[in-house]
Amino acid sequence: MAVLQYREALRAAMTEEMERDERVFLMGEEVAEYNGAYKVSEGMLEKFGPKRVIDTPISENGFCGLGVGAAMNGLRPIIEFMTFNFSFVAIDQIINNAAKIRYMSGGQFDVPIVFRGANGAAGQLAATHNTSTESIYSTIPGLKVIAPSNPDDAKGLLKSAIRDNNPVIFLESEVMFGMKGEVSDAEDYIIPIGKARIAKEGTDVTIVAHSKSYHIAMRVAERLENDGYSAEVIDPRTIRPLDIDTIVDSIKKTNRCVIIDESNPYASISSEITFQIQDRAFDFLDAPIKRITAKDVPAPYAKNLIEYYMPQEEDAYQACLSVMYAK
Amino acid sequence: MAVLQYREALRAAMTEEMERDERVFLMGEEVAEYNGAYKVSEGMLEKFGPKRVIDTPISENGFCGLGVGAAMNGLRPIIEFMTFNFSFVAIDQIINNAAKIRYMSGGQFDVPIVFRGANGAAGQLAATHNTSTESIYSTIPGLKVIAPSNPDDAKGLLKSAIRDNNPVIFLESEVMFGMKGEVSDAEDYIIPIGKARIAKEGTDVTIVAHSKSYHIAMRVAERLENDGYSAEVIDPRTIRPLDIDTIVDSIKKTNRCVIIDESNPYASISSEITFQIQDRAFDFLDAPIKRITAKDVPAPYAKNLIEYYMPQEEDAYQACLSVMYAK
Amino acid sequence: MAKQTNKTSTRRAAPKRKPAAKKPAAGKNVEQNVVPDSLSLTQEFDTYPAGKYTHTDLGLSEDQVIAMYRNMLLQRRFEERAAQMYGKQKIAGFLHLYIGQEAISTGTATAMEIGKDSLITAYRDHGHALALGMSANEGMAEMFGKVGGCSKGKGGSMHFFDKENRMFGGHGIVGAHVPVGVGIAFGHKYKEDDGVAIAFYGDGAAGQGAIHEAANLMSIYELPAILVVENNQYAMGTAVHRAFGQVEFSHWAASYDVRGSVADGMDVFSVVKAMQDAIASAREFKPTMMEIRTYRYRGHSMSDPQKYRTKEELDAKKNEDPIVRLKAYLLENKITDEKTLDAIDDDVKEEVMASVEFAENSPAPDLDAIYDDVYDTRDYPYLA
Amino acid sequence: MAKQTNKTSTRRAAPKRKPAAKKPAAGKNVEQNVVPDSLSLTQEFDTYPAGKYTHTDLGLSEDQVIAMYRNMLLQRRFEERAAQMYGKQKIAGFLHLYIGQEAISTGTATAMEIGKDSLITAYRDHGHALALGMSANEGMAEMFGKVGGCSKGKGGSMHFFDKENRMFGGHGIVGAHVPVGVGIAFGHKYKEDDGVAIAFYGDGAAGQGAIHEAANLMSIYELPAILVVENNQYAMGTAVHRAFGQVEFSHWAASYDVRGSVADGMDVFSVVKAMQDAIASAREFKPTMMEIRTYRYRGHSMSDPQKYRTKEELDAKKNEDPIVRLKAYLLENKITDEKTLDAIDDDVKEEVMASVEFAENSPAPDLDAIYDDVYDTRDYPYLA
Ligand SMILES: Cc1ncc(C[n+]2csc(CCOP(=O)(O)OP(=O)(O)O)c2C)c(N)n1
Ligand SMILES: Cc1ncc(C[n+]2csc(CCOP(=O)(O)OP(=O)(O)O)c2C)c(N)n1
Ligand SMILES: [Mg+2]
Ligand SMILES: [Mg+2]
Repeated sequence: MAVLQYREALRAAMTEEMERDERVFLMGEEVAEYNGAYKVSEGMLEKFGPKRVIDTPISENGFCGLGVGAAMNGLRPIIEFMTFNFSFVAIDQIINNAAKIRYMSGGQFDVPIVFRGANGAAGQLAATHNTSTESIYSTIPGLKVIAPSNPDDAKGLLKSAIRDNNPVIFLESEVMFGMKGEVSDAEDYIIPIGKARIAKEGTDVTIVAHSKSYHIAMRVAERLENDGYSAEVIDPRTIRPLDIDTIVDSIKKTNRCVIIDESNPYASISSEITFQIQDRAFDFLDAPIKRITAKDVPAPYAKNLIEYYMPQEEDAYQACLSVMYAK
Repeated sequence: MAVLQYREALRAAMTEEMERDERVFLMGEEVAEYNGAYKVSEGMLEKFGPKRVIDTPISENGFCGLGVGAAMNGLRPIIEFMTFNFSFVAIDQIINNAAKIRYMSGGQFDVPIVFRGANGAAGQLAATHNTSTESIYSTIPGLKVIAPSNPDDAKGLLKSAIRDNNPVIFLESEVMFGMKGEVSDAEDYIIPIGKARIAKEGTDVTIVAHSKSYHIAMRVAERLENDGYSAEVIDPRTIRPLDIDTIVDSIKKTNRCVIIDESNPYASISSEITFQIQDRAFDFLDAPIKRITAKDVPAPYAKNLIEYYMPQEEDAYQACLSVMYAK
Repeated sequence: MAKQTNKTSTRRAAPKRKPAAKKPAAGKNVEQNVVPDSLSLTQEFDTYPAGKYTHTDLGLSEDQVIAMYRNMLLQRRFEERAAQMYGKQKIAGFLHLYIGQEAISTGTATAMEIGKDSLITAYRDHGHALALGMSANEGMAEMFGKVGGCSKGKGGSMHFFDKENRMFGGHGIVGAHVPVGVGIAFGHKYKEDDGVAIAFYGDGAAGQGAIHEAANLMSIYELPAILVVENNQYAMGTAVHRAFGQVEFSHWAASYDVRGSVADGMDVFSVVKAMQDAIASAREFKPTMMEIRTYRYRGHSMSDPQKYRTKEELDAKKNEDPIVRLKAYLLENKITDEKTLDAIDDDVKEEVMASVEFAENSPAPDLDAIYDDVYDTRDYPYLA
Repeated sequence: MAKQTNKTSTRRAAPKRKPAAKKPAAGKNVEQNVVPDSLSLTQEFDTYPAGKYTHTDLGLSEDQVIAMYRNMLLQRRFEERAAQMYGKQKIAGFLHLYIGQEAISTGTATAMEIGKDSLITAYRDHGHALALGMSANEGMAEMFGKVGGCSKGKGGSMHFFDKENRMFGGHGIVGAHVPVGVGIAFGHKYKEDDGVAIAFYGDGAAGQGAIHEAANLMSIYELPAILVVENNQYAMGTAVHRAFGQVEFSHWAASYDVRGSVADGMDVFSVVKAMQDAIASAREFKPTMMEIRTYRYRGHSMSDPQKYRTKEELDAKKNEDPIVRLKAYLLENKITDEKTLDAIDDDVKEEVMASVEFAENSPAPDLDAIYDDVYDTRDYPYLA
């Protein structure tokens, strides 16, 4: 096991896949000469040259469309959004072209493309630069949506995403880029898309959380452990397709669920997971499913407000106690 | 009570508000000289002149941004999307500007703007022209989202939307434009945003459905009536803010809920309504909440497929029976 | 081709370079930064007037010209029949006819190397598909929503795709396919397969920001791409001069430092020549923005009262019908005779009638097919 | 101003008209449709070289020029202090400094009628806000995330809004505020209040489709708008010639048939003159696309290793410092003396120090304020 930063794991995944397959290339703002706004692609220009690591003008709609066309024409583009906040100017290319061309063409055209970059809040960046986009992208059939919470998953899942013949939205985190973790050094390490990870087994309550929120979940589980409660923590890793079976199996054991997600709550992942759980495990639920999310407001700038905006560990802890009727 | 088409009700609402307030204007593709792609604005150019009924080039991002700027500068724009399928090229203006400028400016700037047009499926138009956008827009704090199911609501709610000081997404329906219905001829007829309508009272099961799906709900309720079951039908009318109190009150009476919505299901309105119901009325639920939605695929062209794609009345009927354990 | 007078400035001395292709020329920006005493732009555009070219000028054989005629006629009859089938409710949704614009598709296909070069267009796509070699059967069956359709009935009229002939669709979001076209060109260059990608869009689409981004990208990456605005004078009911400050679309090329040209879409030879030049240029990685002036004889789609134009205007343009024009050329130049042309007419009619029958007989998709082709569901790693 | 040679075509004979402003000119399209034998474009652009204008040329009093100097210095010192406060973690998030570009904000504000004309810009917004009259206190407190901030601490550095002075923000999505600026101009025209709206954006932003759409809209609607690209040579690490086929941004005006001009952002008088002309033109509903050539002395934001440029380049540009230049002008022309300038310097420093103290002392928002200003929650009908 090597210890890698999250960004290094992403870089390793891209590097391995680009070595493996000539058709894979990386394109985005500042990915080449600047080595990536967040240094994810550091050194890749030097390694692969300007044909395969390509800087763009600030034209997200244009270069996302370019990526779709390149994918239709046999390449396997990795398109980096500096952050997913900027994907909204290009969302039509993702929703109407990337996601639908296979279907509209009766299966004639593959669109193997990965849109990747930082998603979610990253501190005092105010309303336009702190958006969690997973609810929006996962509502679109034709897309896969992945959001790894640690370097190992980041590597194994990004490699899978690049090999996938479907368009994949790959949601990273600015805040986690520097996070270190053990990464398998198995040759050609691949994690299947659509499989949740049971991060911690437990019997009293199930906590479902992806990306940054997963780390809150683990801290909450530890606090509960100290209190004598056994929480099961599930990181879905893939948001769409969702591994609902793993979640439902857990609920059947714990009979309770708390979801932590830093998205704005309305019509979000937490809503969907709740629907699916109650649909499949209604009789197993001993308490309403609770969710701890970002506040349902745009992200504010002030330090105290943006901290308050985020899902609170304490709230998640209390929610777990409450679904266990432990207080 | 006058009998008006849905499109006529919309036109009446716009006309009355434009007569009432000089600052209101209508802008969009083909709204003026062509009289509207779907004839919603027929005659309005003649009535109000080219200063207030304005054709645009095909530049949705541009003219939505223009609308936001005009709203910040004291006007009250109504921006027509020929259909909401085309709003994706402009969604950044809606999500990052219209919805957030009030907040980011600490409340200095109002953004009183209505984005309106046809939403949802309209027959054999294939994948890009049949999108239900309410899940995407309603996840954004700062927006209000309205989707009237009949001419009366269309008129009363559009008038409210135009007077609202917040950005409003107003979702109409191509398929319903020609639908006739009684419309109040009360002077200055206003329906408050955020109030659901109990379309039919009942005691055995609650059906929640907005826009076109509401009409399926009413047919299902009738069938159930014939079977001896009493369904309560709630049309939320406003998707955000959602009148969850009215829905929960109903559930407390019926203990069962079926949601019909033609959106793709994942992370949608039906997910959200389910979360909120189980959160607030967990102990009152006697069966899992069921939903009947569009299939979770892009919209196909072929007649039989697009018919199958839509929420099926029969499925909704069966779902009602099943939550009542009536079969 | 772009001549810039920039009297006191050396600003443009910096050669155009691909991003990331070279190390940054540090210091270069500074000297470019001086504001000159005067600044003007002069640019010439290549024009291809109607009536200027004979088939021999273009290196076309007589058989080729006859085949072109047949192809244009096939498009015309195919769409006339489609309109009829729409009336009979065999076809539904949106149906946008290309009638009047056939010289563009046929002229373009004539200049292309089919199977090597690529094409993408908007929803008014039947003509381009048939010109590239899609069968009438596949096209008609698609509009009937049948499994025998080019897109298995999933796409309909707006979404004719034909991978074999490198027809990349048939797209419904105005302007959005143009960056995709530039991406196809990117693919050609990347794969070094000598292919060229041509993206067609309407005059109305030119209002979309996507066009600006696509044009700039093809310029800086020096892609084998051609952006072609089919200026048929209207976007639905909006006459072009109501929508644009600058209606000389070829002039826009100056904003991207690419070739600009204008062809006459009523004369198929003008289109062929313009495309031959643009394709040759694109093969050397010099992209073009081209305007083709044309006219749409029918309404925008099947439900268009067409109050935005007069009958006189329409009639005047019908006098320029590109098919009539080519027919006259064939006869005047004795390339063929009336009898042969009649036979072609019959043949085309028959092909179209047969396509209706094919479409009728082709089965509707199974309901379960609704779930097919949303995703590639083969187990990954998908790579061969 | 746009001279088009269009030898055999009468295509441009159709006057530019506002959409829907007149009845459609039926039949007009037809005659415009002929492809000419040759087609070229010649357009001249107004240039405003550095060193060409004195304050008296521009109608500025000596006091005004001294006030301009003070304002530029205030911006400089305010940002130097902000950078320091960032280091002390009093300010967080993104902090983009305007240092080196102050002549643009001050020159523009000098030419505007503050309170009547409007301005909108991107995230590099401190300079424009201070030039329009926002107090250092409100600016600094905003960056500290305090209730005394211009946006009550909700916006931070990127979102300086000041309704009173018609500063429409401070926007973070590159390019997206430019159509908003055109909409502000639309509002001015609609209300007939004689106001003009100026939208600033960076060279990098010019790559966004939003710019294309905004420019075309302001052209066809004949809006009192000015689009200004502050070309500081870089978008983060991307030198401008790496991102654009056509780096003469004023030339882009030809694609929209609007006025194009170029000013020198290192000379405040060049900016004043360019803006005076553009504003006068805009008041007559003739919009302008302007380039102002400038340079950013600091990194893009606080975490920028700046490997994309050399120290020599930076030093060379620092020799052109617009504040140093104006200071020299003031002394050479004996408008003021060293002593007065020193006093101004002290005064500015004090104002900035006071703003830090103000920001420190201003309270953080209540946590409940997180829910304020998401919606106008007053009961509707909201109308007065
Ligand atoms: C983004 C978007 N906006 C609006 C529409 C609706 N629409 C379909 S075709 C059309 C007119 C396009 O005109 P043009 O580009 O000139 O092409 P033509 O129909 O003349 O071939 C419009 C407005 C759309 N499909 N997509
Ligand atoms: C749509 C979008 N894409 C990318 C970014 C990230 N970003 C912020 S500033 C910037 C560079 C902009 O450069 P320029 O327009 O020249 O302005 P300058 O910073 O030089 O003032 C980029 C890429 C963004 N904020 N928005
Ligand atoms: Mg057209
Ligand atoms: Mg810049």
